[in-house]
Amino acid sequence: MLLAVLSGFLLAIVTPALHRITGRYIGWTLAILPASLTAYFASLIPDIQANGSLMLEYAWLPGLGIDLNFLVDGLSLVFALLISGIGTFILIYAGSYLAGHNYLARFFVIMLSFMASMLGLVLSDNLITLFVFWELTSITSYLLIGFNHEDVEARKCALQGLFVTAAGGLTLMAGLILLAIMGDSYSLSEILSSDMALHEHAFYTAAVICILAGTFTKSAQVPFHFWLPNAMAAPTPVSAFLHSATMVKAGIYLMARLNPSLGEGELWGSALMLFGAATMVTGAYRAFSSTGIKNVLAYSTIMALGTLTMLIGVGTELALTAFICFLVAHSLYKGGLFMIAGALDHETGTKDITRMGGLRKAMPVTAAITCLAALSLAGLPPLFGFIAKELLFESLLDSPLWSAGLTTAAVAAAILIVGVAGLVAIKPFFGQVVNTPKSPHEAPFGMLVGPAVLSVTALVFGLAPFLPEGALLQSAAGSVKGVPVETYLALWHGVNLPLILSIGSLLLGLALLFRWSRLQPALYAINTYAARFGPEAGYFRFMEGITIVAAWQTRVLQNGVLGLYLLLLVAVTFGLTGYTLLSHHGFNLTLNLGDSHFYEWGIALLLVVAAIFACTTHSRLGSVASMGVLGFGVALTFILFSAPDLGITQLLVETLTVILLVLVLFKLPEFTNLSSPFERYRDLAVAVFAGGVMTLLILAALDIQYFESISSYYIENSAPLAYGRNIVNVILVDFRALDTLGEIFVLSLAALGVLSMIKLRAEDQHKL
Amino acid sequence: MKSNTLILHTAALFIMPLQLMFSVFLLFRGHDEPGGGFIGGLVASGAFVLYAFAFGARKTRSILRVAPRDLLAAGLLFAIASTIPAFLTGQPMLTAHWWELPLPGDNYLKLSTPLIFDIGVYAAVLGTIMTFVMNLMESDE
Amino acid sequence: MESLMAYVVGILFAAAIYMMLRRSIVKLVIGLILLSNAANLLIFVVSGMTRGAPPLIPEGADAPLGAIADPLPQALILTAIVIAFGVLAFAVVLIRRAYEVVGTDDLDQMKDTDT
Amino acid sequence: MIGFFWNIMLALAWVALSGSFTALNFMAGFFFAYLALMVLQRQVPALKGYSRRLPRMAAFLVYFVKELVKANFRVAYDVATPVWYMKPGVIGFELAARTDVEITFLSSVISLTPGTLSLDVSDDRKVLFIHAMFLQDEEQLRQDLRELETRILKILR
Amino acid sequence: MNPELALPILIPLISGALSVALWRSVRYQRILAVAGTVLLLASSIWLLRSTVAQGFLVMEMGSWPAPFSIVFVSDILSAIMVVLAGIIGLAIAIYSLASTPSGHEKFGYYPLMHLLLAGVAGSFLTGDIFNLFVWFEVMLLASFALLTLGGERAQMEGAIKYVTLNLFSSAIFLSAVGLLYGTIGTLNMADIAQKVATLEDPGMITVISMMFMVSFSIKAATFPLFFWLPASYHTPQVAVSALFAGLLTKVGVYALYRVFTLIFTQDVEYTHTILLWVAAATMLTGVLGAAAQFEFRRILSFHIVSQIGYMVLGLALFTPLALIGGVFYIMHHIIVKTNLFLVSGIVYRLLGSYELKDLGGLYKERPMLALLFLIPALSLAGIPPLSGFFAKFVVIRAGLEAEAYVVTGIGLLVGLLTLYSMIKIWAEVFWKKMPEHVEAVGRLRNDIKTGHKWAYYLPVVGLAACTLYIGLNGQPIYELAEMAADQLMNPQLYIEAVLGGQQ
Amino acid sequence: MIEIIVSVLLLAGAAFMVLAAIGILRLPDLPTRMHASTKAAAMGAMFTMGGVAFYFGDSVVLARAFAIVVFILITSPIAAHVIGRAGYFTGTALWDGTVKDELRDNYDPDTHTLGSGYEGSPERVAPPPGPDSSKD
Amino acid sequence: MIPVVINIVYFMLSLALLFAFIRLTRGPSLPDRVVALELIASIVVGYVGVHAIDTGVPSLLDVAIVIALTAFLAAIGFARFLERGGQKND
Ligand code: NA
Ligand code: NA
Repeated sequence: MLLAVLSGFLLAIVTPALHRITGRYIGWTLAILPASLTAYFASLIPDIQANGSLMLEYAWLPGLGIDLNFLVDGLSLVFALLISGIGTFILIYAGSYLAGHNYLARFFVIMLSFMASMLGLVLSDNLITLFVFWELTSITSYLLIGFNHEDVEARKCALQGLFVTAAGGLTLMAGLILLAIMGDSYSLSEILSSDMALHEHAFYTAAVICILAGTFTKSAQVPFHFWLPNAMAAPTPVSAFLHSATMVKAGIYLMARLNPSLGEGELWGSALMLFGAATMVTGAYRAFSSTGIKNVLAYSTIMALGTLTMLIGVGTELALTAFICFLVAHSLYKGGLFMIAGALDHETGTKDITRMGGLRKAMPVTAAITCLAALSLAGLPPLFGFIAKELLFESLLDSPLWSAGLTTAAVAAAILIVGVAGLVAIKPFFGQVVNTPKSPHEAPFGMLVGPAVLSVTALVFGLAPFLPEGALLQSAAGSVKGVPVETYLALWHGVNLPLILSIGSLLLGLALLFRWSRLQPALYAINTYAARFGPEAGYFRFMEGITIVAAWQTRVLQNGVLGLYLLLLVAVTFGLTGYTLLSHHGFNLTLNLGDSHFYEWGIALLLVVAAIFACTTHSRLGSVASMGVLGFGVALTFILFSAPDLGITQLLVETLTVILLVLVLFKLPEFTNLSSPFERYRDLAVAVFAGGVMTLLILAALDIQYFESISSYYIENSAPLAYGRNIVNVILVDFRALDTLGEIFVLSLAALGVLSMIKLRAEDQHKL
Repeated sequence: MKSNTLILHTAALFIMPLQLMFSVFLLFRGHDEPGGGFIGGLVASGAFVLYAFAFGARKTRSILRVAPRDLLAAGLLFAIASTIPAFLTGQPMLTAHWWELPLPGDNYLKLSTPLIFDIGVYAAVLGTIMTFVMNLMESDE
Repeated sequence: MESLMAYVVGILFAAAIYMMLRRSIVKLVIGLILLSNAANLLIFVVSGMTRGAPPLIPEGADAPLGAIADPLPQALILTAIVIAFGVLAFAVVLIRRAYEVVGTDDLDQMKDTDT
Repeated sequence: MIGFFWNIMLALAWVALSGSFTALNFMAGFFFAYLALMVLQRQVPALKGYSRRLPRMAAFLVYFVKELVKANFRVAYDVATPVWYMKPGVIGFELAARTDVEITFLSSVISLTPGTLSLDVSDDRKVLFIHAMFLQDEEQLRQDLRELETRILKILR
Repeated sequence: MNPELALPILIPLISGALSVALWRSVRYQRILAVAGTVLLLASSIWLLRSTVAQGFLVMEMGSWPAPFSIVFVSDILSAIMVVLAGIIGLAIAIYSLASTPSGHEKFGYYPLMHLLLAGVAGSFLTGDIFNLFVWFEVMLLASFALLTLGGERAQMEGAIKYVTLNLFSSAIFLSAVGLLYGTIGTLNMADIAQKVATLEDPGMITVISMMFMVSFSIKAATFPLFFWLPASYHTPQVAVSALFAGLLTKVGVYALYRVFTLIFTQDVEYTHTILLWVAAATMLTGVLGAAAQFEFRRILSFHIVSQIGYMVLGLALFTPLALIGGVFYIMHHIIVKTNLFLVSGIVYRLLGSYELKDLGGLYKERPMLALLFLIPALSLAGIPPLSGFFAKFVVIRAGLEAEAYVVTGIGLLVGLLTLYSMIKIWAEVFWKKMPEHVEAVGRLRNDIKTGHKWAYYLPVVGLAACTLYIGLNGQPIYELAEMAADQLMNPQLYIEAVLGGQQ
Repeated sequence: MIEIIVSVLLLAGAAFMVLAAIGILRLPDLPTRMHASTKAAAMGAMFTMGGVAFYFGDSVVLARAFAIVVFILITSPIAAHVIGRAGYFTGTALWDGTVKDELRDNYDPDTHTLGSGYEGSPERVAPPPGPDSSKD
Repeated sequence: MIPVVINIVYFMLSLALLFAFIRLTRGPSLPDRVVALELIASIVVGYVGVHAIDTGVPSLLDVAIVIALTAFLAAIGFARFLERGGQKND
């Protein structure tokens, strides 16, 4: 199983090499993998029928509770089969569609990676592993949407898709972690099988919101749906595979997967129903009002995704059965339709259905397959789509909550979708022949085999619903419900309310279709108006907002003015320290006059006036000389308080400092007063505050001597053990010689820096 | 303005060796009395700075013989070398080793790794400051 | 004396910071010198100031005769002084080169690299 | 000769500084002094025969200290009293001293003596320009300076 | 005696000093650059192995007993950090062979590089608070010199800010050490920790801890103290940027980790809450800063700031899991960020600019380079299964467990914005068509000389491999982080290891 | 006795220092200030060191005190010379009461040459100090 | 007697220090400041000497030696600044 999941990645790695060997047969060659995977997954069906589920365990990151365990049950197997099955045809199709393309190998690398990720996603038992694959699908999707990357629009669309799904992905991560904390495990099977009442947990609401944010973005639910039509910038095989059949269903998968655990809370069901219904209607409406064939299909996908979400939300046995059927039906017809759309594009050179017509003569096989798929889309017998739609109506009528509203919405969507199906199947192929940019021929075999097989499968499933039902659908529905489910799939249920609704919607849909051309301007106007206030506008406003906030923040914070940086730094340093001193220790302003000699006062005074003079003088060298005086003052302090070594060092360093300053200064301009009086007073206030805090700190520290200094050790052992009588020097070269070692390296580094700064001039350099 | 040389030149020739000698004195005495490698190195730099002020950077380079940078490197290597004996005997880094070399009479020359270390410090400090000063001066000339 | 020096050190810090906040690079350097002096004195002050008892052991003795000043902070300060000197030398040359390259000593003119 | 002289002097200084008056220490001092001079060897002009000048040197020292104290009091008086008694000015003093060492030594001693300050030597080294504080009697000053120069040259030549 | 404890500083110190001695021979310096860093890496791995085996290694310098000597202490965290320094050092050394302008090589590039590594390794290994200051300074001065090497205008302007703000930080650090010594009377960190732990009223210690926090936070470039970083990191030649990006701020982070787990744990409620908000603000301001940039290295520089926030977050949450996350994050980030800078250098070499508007077309022309960018870029953005994901994941989980929702939420948002930035670079540099004026100049034809190609690509490939390895086989890394965090949560172990018999 | 000598020497030393300081504060121009400061300070240091030497009465201290005095005597005139001439040549204003300035006439600020006024004359202007001319 | 004298001397030296510093601040030209700085160095020598007596620590004299040997370098540096065209009022 691990191999099954990873094989896609492995194959991806060798694809470029393979491409060189197989040339134009690369699509067919690569398709062997998903084909065999399909067979492999199909071979698991008996096992699932017998045991309900199957667990295959592989270790990965046990420390974090992350493993590569794979959970195979009805639900995951349905998805796995869809992925590998449709994947097989997509690869074949892409081999033809992109034949001769410069980056065909790169395309297949990403495609295979995507397929593997998708398999990993639906098969993972571990929440985190699932998330890993989830994100991989987002990234591969990004790379595929932007496949025509030299086109600005493609890049923008790719970014939009990625940004929306990644945003959702991050909340999903939080949600999954919360779920894991609630369920005390990262293992789906453990969480699903535990009898903990998750909906009573404090994290429940947060977890549901986070997870749904993730699934809604991925599965293009309103209000996050806008990225999906834009994702049609991708080559058609990608749209067919990722953006209709598989990736967008990842969110659906996850909702279905978690339904048994999270479905008990009220929030879950109502959120899914509400957003699902809204998505369904919006998708259907937008599909009907679009002109680009891929947009039509994309919006109808959104409609389907909404429907699926809504069905999970309804959550009855019937609804979940409908869910599974609709899922399978949709994948079969939508994958096929997309491939057709690509073929049309490929042959005619346009995507706009208003610019096609009468193609049935040039492309008869294509036309036939399209009709078959469109019938399924419209939910007409004898295709599997019909069964799904009947179940949909039935389950909504049966819904414990908001039955009427949901049914009305579903019927409205169904009406529009009939129109959409007509648009797709009738508009291009029938009626007058319209001149297209390319003169159309029948699409190559590689591009037709997929749609054909998928449509025929839909037909077979429609005629013999017990085939998929017995094999998988029942157990899949059980997986979603959390308990075994009894299903009764049939093409003919007798005349009942769902059938009446179906017929009604069919008729109304046909009526709409025939008025489509006349409705188009009005629809267009509505869409344009909605675009200004819709969620997509929100997305653009958000992105713009980030840029504006970022620029503003950078202007304010990273303003380039060193003085302001320092000001903030000083304010933070001493504000924080001062506040902590106040709150954690308190302070007292003591000044003990008695313990100082008058001449020590004199030196203190000298230090102070030298410092102040250095700051206030307008003469640079006066300032430097004053620093010299300060140095003498500091040295005197050292000397008077028993630190001769320090005194000497200070004196020498002071002298050398003055020399260095003087050496440098005459290349520099004289002091000028650059700052305004306000700035000076502001800086003065901050500086005085900082100095005050320092004084308070020192005074506080002077009162405290928690422990004796460790120095007595040095004093005692300096002569007997280290053979030196100048204890300071012994510390420097023996007790703490490492400090000194570091220090001479500091000096050397300063020297090297100075050397290069002076000797290596930018203008002399050999530039790259 | 006019730059005089005579008096400063001559004085520098007398004062500089005095300072140099004093710096060596401070270096060797540092373990027992105020002084040591740093202070010694700083005084020695003072000596060469004086020389450089009197005679210019080029002549100072010629009496230094080695580039200040090489002096620096030598100092660093010296200081590091003083850690080697400890390594050879399997002791922690910078463990001091003392040797007494007998000299004529009743005298011993006390040699130790801390002394070697301090010599390294001396050379490194001298090298550093000469690098500063020489380069700054040369960039003016 | 320590409490007196606490005020002195505070004033030195204030002076240092005030100078560093000026726009002229030369004043910045003066500020840096003041800052390192202030920090060194701070260590000296908070670890206790002792009069007339340098940490030296008389010749022939194994230990000082009476109480002596704490040698450890002195060693630390010595290290800090020398480091500060190296840093300062670097900083001084840096501002000189910056002035040569940029052509002004006004720090507010040196903000091309940020935005 | 002057090299050797300095070498000995430096070695003695070493001994004095270290306070350890042993032969070994002297040798060490000699050695280090030698090293110190080694760096300078190319720059130091050779001088010879310093030994016979020692008595003169002692005499000079006495003379110098006397002048020093005398002049100091003169300056001190003027500084301490409110009214300026001084008549400062710059004079050119024609040098008899020729060599670098002579001129430098003379100018230093002049500078050390209160009331006179060597400013510079003319480019042809014939004249030493001196800032004097008390030019009430310039001739007397020139004579004093001449005597000082003579005494110095006697030591150095 | 464990010589491996001293080798990580001795090797670069010796290499540095020898490189100065070999000033005139760039050839020998180049050989030494690689040899020295290879040895450094080897010794650091040796150190890590010994440390894992023994828990702690302690060396009392000069054989004087702790706390009187300076001790070098290696716990898992320090050993990990040293290994990372070794890895980055080697990568940079190799890369430098190709990328360093010859003028820089002649004026001390290699010695500076070695000594920077010495400073970094010393900072990681020392167990003495003042000695830490010294190594900080070694590192700082080396970085000053590297930053100004070349002397371009931008370098000078950036360096003035970098130098000033870092010197201020040093002064605060030094003052804090002084105050700590004045009150506790010792410099050995274990000794300080042990003594602080016995205090009944440690209010003053908390006050002092604020100074350490500020000082280290400046080095670590957290909000609101990070200005020096974006002002300067994009100015030197790229290998230097990469070296800085990988190691310098992490030394600050390491220091924060060290003192705020070992010493200043007396008022976690106060200190670590401050750190928490610092972390949040750092993440956010950093990433927003990046969003406003359109220059390759500036974007990366701001992201350093942002990522530092995550690392500090790990410390601030102060739970075992959070520390694991933090340590994991540090490891991941050092490798990834260095690599991104190295990639930017190759891009610069190929197209002659760091400005996004002047770049483009590299996905078409250099697909392998594109992949080599994508790996660290996506890892930085926390995309699984790369190293950054696990790092972020652990931190986020720790945040949620600690119920720090706002900060965790910010962490997630920042992840998204990081992705946005990386994608911005990707789209502009790789996907976008090469701008016409660039094509006209024919920069790409000015390709990397074949002789140098390996030196450019080897480090990038190696670091990308590390990223992939950590992502795909994170267990050993996780275990290391777990051991490190375990030690950090139990300072008593550290104290006993250092002070041993004197307890 | 020693105490008295020490006290006198110290006080004298300090007095010279104060004198130097008053001088430098009061005197009207740079050269006159230097007259006060350089010499008086050197004297002050000499007396103080004399006091120190007497106080400790130790050969080592004596040697050091002597060394200090010698070093000051060597270095301070050099500093004075260098600063004095630098001050003069950069045009520091002389006191109004200055009676003459023979240097100004001989200095050419354009070529920076300092003549002697005896350029045409034979080598020596001043008589050489022959053995006979000495009076002592 | 000596302690009293020492205190008087301290007082006088402090006074001298003060005067010298006033000159340093007043200038007006750079050489004036340098001369003041030189004087301060000499006063420090005096301080050191007196303090050595005050505390009985002759080792302090080493500080004075260093000042005597090196303090004048600053003056030479300043002079060089002026020689190379630095402004005396700067
Ligand atoms: Na205290
Ligand atoms: Na970084």
